[in-house]
Amino acid sequence: MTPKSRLHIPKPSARPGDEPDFSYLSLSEAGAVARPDSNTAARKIENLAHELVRVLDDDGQACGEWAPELSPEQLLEALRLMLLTRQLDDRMHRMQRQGKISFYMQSLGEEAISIGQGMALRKGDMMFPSYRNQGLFIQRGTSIVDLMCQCLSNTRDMCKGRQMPIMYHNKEANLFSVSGNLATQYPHAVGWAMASAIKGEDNISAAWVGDGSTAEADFHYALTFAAVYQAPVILNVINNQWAISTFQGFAGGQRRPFAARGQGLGIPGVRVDGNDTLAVYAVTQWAARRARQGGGPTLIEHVTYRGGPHSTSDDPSRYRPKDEWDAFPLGDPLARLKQHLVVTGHWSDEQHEALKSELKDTVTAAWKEAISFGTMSDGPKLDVRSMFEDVYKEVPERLKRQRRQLMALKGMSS
Amino acid sequence: MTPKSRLHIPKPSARPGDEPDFSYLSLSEAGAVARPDSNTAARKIENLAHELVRVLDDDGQACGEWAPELSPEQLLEALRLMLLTRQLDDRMHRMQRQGKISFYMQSLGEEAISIGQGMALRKGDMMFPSYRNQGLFIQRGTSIVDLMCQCLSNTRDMCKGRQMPIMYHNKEANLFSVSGNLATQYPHAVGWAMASAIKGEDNISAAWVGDGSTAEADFHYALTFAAVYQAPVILNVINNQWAISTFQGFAGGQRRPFAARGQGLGIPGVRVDGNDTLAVYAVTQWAARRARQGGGPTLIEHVTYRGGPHSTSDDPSRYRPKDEWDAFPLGDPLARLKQHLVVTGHWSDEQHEALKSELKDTVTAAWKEAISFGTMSDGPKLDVRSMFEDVYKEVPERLKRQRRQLMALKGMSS
Amino acid sequence: MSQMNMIQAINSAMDVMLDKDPTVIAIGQDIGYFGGVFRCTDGLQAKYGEHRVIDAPIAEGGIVGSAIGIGVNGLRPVAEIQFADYVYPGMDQIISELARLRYRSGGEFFSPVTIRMPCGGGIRGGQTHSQSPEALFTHLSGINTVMPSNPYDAKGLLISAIESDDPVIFFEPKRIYNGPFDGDPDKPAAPWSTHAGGEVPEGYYSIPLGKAAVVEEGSDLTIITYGTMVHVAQAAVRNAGVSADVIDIRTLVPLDIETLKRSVEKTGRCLIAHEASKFSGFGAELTATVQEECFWHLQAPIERVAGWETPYPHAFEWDYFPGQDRVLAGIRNVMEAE
Amino acid sequence: MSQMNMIQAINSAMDVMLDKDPTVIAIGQDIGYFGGVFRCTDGLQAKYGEHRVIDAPIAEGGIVGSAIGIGVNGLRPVAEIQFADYVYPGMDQIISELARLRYRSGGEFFSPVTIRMPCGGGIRGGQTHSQSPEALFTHLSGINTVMPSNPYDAKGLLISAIESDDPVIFFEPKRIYNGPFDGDPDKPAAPWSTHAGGEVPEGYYSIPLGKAAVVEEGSDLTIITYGTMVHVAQAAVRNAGVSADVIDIRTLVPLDIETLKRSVEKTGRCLIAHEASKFSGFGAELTATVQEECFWHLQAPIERVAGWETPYPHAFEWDYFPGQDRVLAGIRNVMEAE
Ligand SMILES: Cc1ncc(C[n+]2csc(CCOP(=O)(O)OP(=O)(O)O)c2C)c(N)n1
Ligand SMILES: Cc1ncc(C[n+]2csc(CCOP(=O)(O)OP(=O)(O)O)c2C)c(N)n1
Ligand SMILES: [Mg+2]
Ligand SMILES: [Mg+2]
Repeated sequence: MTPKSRLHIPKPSARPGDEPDFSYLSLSEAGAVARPDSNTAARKIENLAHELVRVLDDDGQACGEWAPELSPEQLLEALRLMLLTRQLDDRMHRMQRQGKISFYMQSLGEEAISIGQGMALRKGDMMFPSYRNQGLFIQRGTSIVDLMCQCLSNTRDMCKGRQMPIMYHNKEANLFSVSGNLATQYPHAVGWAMASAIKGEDNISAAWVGDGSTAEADFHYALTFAAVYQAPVILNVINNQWAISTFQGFAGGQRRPFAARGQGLGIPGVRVDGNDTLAVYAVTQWAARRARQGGGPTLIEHVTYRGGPHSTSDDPSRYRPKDEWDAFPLGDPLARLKQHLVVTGHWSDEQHEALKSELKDTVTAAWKEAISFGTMSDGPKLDVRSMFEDVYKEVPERLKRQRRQLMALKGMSS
Repeated sequence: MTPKSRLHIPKPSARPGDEPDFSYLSLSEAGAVARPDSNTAARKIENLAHELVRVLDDDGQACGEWAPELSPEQLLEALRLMLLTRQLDDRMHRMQRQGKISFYMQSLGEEAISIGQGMALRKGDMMFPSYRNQGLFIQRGTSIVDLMCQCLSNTRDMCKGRQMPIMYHNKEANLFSVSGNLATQYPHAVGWAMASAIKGEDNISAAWVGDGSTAEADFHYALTFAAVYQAPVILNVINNQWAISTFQGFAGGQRRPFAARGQGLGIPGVRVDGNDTLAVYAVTQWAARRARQGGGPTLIEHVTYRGGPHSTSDDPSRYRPKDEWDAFPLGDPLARLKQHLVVTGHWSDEQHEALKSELKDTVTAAWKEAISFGTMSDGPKLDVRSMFEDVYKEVPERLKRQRRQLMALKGMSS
Repeated sequence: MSQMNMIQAINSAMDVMLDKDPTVIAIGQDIGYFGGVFRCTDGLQAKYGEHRVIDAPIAEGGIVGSAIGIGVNGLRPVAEIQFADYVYPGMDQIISELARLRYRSGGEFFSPVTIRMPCGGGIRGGQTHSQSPEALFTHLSGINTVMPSNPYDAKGLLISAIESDDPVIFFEPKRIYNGPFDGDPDKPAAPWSTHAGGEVPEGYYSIPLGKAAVVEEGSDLTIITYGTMVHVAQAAVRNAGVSADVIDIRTLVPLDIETLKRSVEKTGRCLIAHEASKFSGFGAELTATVQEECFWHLQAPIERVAGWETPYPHAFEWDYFPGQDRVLAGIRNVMEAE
Repeated sequence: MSQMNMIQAINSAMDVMLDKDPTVIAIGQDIGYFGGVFRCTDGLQAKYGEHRVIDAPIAEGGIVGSAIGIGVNGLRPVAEIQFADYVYPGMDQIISELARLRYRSGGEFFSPVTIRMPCGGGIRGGQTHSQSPEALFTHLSGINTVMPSNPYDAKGLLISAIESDDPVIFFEPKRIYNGPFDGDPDKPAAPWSTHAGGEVPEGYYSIPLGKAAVVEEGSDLTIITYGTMVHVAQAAVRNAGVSADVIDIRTLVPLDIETLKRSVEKTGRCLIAHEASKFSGFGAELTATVQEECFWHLQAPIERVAGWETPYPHAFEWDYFPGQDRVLAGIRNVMEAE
């Protein structure tokens, strides 16, 4: 049957052993894309979904209309948070390898998105992150210890041991609970934004999914509801080229940029260099202003690359060239922001190395503190009785009975 | 809370008591839209999703590049089938009103779509109709008696009494089983087309949904799979302006034409005058050729109007002006095709009246024949034992036992 | 007090709650301007505005998913699924998100969504307007499941559901929207005015979730049922002249085991009836629960009277779901078993 | 004969069927070039081509929906859902379409889709990689549901599922992909080579759907179970020194009632065990069935040993689903009841 098949099977540009090939990525020069007013009608700015908003050029200079007004202090803070994210990821990835936690997912190479977007949103804005947005938690001030404790399912785990590592939340900081089911947070964000509009508030919401997840139903539901009710929401697609082993062509990326997905519903799309912190910030600020002004949703595609394996359970050398990230034309977001700060005279290699080792120490100290609240094998343990709580607001009789049964079996008091 | 709400609530242009207002519909002149080659790249023909392909002008003349090569005989056959569809609908609607069948849905005002598209497809092409595509069944030669027997759930019902009226199928004629769950047939059509491509055959498939149904997940799944695998499928949206009581704005129609829904995935969209049999035929033929040549899917939006109530359970006077259809700028598809045949000298009012009364007789005779196979109250009845068949290929022991139980209760032999 | 049918009682519950609590909003297909295909929200948009009684796209997963987000932002959404048969596109949001949000966030997030949907057969609606999928929801931890059998209960239970901070799936047996139905399709439907449950207070009241009602008292056996089948069972009992406890469980989750236990310990015989297919239907859990709790009191096997294990068939619906004859045959089995 | 673990056995079943029947195709996320996240399709795309072992978008409803269409067009699709926890976006296509197509079309259309999915806990996967949703599928008329407990059965049953013209939901308990698991998380996993079920013929063979296996014979009680819990139950029985029939039902639908009946009539006592939550879990149906069929033989209430009624908790999974201790406590209850 195969020989005559006429089915189109998407193929990535390179497989293990091949030369990396990103010629399929259409790029714009930094500064080349015009910045329309944030209340421009969607149909007048369809180009934004196809071009690529970039601010930092190859020399690390900010250029063009999208260059945001960010002070050196703000940029240094962004750099610090991105570095911290990377240090945390590195540490936790290694901790999983050593069997200290059960699972981990790095955001290696994608740090600019969470940090840049976090900085562009207001405290009252609600975020619906995916599992690769740890930077949002860091940017909104969640302590590293708290994040680690969640990964350890220990006595200070905000999830009380109920979720796998990285499924954080932070109620006070307006960060929604991360779900392992892809894209489900998208309609939540739209609903949240609808409620904000109903209440007449000007808080907006934002949600994130990966390129692969755009194929899910919830992506469509969210776009439809956002368009119909003109919900004040920013819908982000992080196109890191891969969804586990399948490249973005299996979600339709061979045909059109993900930023264009909402055009059939009149949702403006902006395609942005996701490794350019300044561009990410600028585009987010633009979309946030649009939403707050009553201009409805914006879909932002962040073009980036998943620098690490999908998760600690994955081995990408089976399906993509080992050196693909090195060849990625948009580089490393951290290196690019650093370069910008260096060339503008606000930073130096020495300072950078010092910051790195400072943050490494921070992370090491945090880990020590975190494990003092318990690890998988040692130290204080979550009380098993808590397993029966929070299923409902009150623990129902049935669950109390089941708790007693378990306690009796374990020879513990209930 | 309401006073300050900033939520956008779509509003139809007219409610009961208001003047009908179709100024929101963007129309093109007949013949105005250029006809690109059917293998033109999708990005070059995005205009087709926004303009309106029309062939018949106000005088009933066919004009422009889209005018198809159809002989007078073919056009007369189309007219006959459309008239037959309308006569059948009228009869069955009345039969429901008289309590002879439990439910019915007319396709009043939408007849050109099923008949025109049916004529443009090949026998080997598979159709996945919605519940308002009775014309496809008629065009493919399903006997009126068979359709009526389905509505009667009688001894000759192709569904063996298992489905509500109008949920037809015709295996031999390549017409899939109609489902009451909206849009589920869309991914089926794509899967069928994928299999056709895998087998190296050049049969294509086609599916139909309403404007309201485009909000369902299956619409998105189908478009995504069709785009990714370039499945040879024609995906039709029948935009009849209403989904029960909600106008097409609640599916996002206020923002962009439904034909544009696939543009973010690179699926070409064509917006066609759904009340213009010639235009519908031409566009379908174009999309079918494209699919057969390996050009992948096309999304066709048929702009039309639901002339009757949603179903026999509905009362549209509660939510839309009674005379809205009269004001619909694209008129009545039957009248328009008739006019074309009259002005081109192939038809006359007298012939038309004669045909009408002939078809009325045909339908009356068919109804007589159909009820001879049983009605809800009289005549032969389906054997209740058949209720337990076709759940699985073989009737399992459990169901045999349940059948025996029922038979014993009814004092019948099993 | 007013005479209300079930539609009016549901409408009244919505009205009371929209009035009482400004955070309550309603969302669903055709519920706004039109007032719902069964008119359960008739007049409410006119009264409370289109920003609180909101017409929705035809996207059940989007309705549930956005309702979750609306609830997280401090409002209290009542979502309508037009028919229970159409809830499945919303299953992932219900199972993976709505039911688990509180648990997975360590109790910090929740969304107090109520999902209303008409269910059940007997209206010639065929397989896509007649299903009884309640069992599927009862297996999910984190949501409650309710199905009233009369206007009074419908209003009181719906108000409790809306007020609850836990999500509730609220099934409305559409066969009895307009009046109780005793299982005989040939008899004209009795109006609710002939039934005590048709007397409904106009204002606010609530019935707690998790309390069954003993609607008929007797000594020979216990009949456990809910929804439309309550009336069929009552009629069967009356016509057969047996003396039975007929228990309307009203809420499937949480289940009022005490009431079931008290009755079966008294009667020693038990019949369970529902419209849905038997295999893995909610009757399975009811049977398992009763045999666990009352084994030593049982004098006969627990009998399940349920829909046959086929998809819902249009032409044969009266033969498909149990009428009085099947309940009676079941009663005979339970009474004669030895 | 070869030594195979369950992954290899499933891979072998796919291989045999792809080879034997040119209409068989596979579709699922990451199953093609990569060979599946659990490697159940490893090497198959290289062998049969990317037009027969097809990587899919992340869209479970699209996978099931397109598979239905593929099946209607004469091919025989085997769809993989990456984890059973992700099947819910495909529920509508499974319930409303796949299960009902043959029935609603008067027997004229059908689609022979097999849907494979890893299920169950014990791999530290948290609530989105550990669920046991099998009960939900057993309530649907028109599909069959299978869950093997060892490589030999997995291959033979999967081949039957693929060959069947009825749709099959095929659950693969991932905890035992690499070896039987006796419920003790602290013990190193035993390899399948130590188990009789690890001996698997390389070529074609099939095991009919609907036949339970008595994996342990005894006289004191009957334990009815499936999947991972078969091994936990066997270990519990051995360690406790009780004499029990341990029945691995293997297919939940159709259920082999005769084998259950024969055993419970012999032993008079019955325990049912599964990982899923108890309330409305498949144990409810098993309990109801056994009490209906064997009431007069029962000397004690049927005991259900199951997961607690909470969402699947990451940290406490070993306390959540039943280990040997809970099976033993259940056995004691059943044996001592009077
Ligand atoms: C509903 C659902 N289906 C499948 C999965 C398994 N899964 C987890 S992550 C993943 C890939 C997601 O890729 P993408 O959306 O591109 O995000 P990325 O991992 O690249 O950030 C898959 C298939 C899941 N978690 N949920
Ligand atoms: C999944 C699902 N949700 C809701 C319904 C109820 N329903 C039946 S028809 C209809 C309106 C459909 O409108 P549209 O798609 O525009 O088709 P039209 O009736 O106008 O042809 C609705 C909401 C359904 N049948 N299936
Ligand atoms: Mg990705
Ligand atoms: Mg419509």
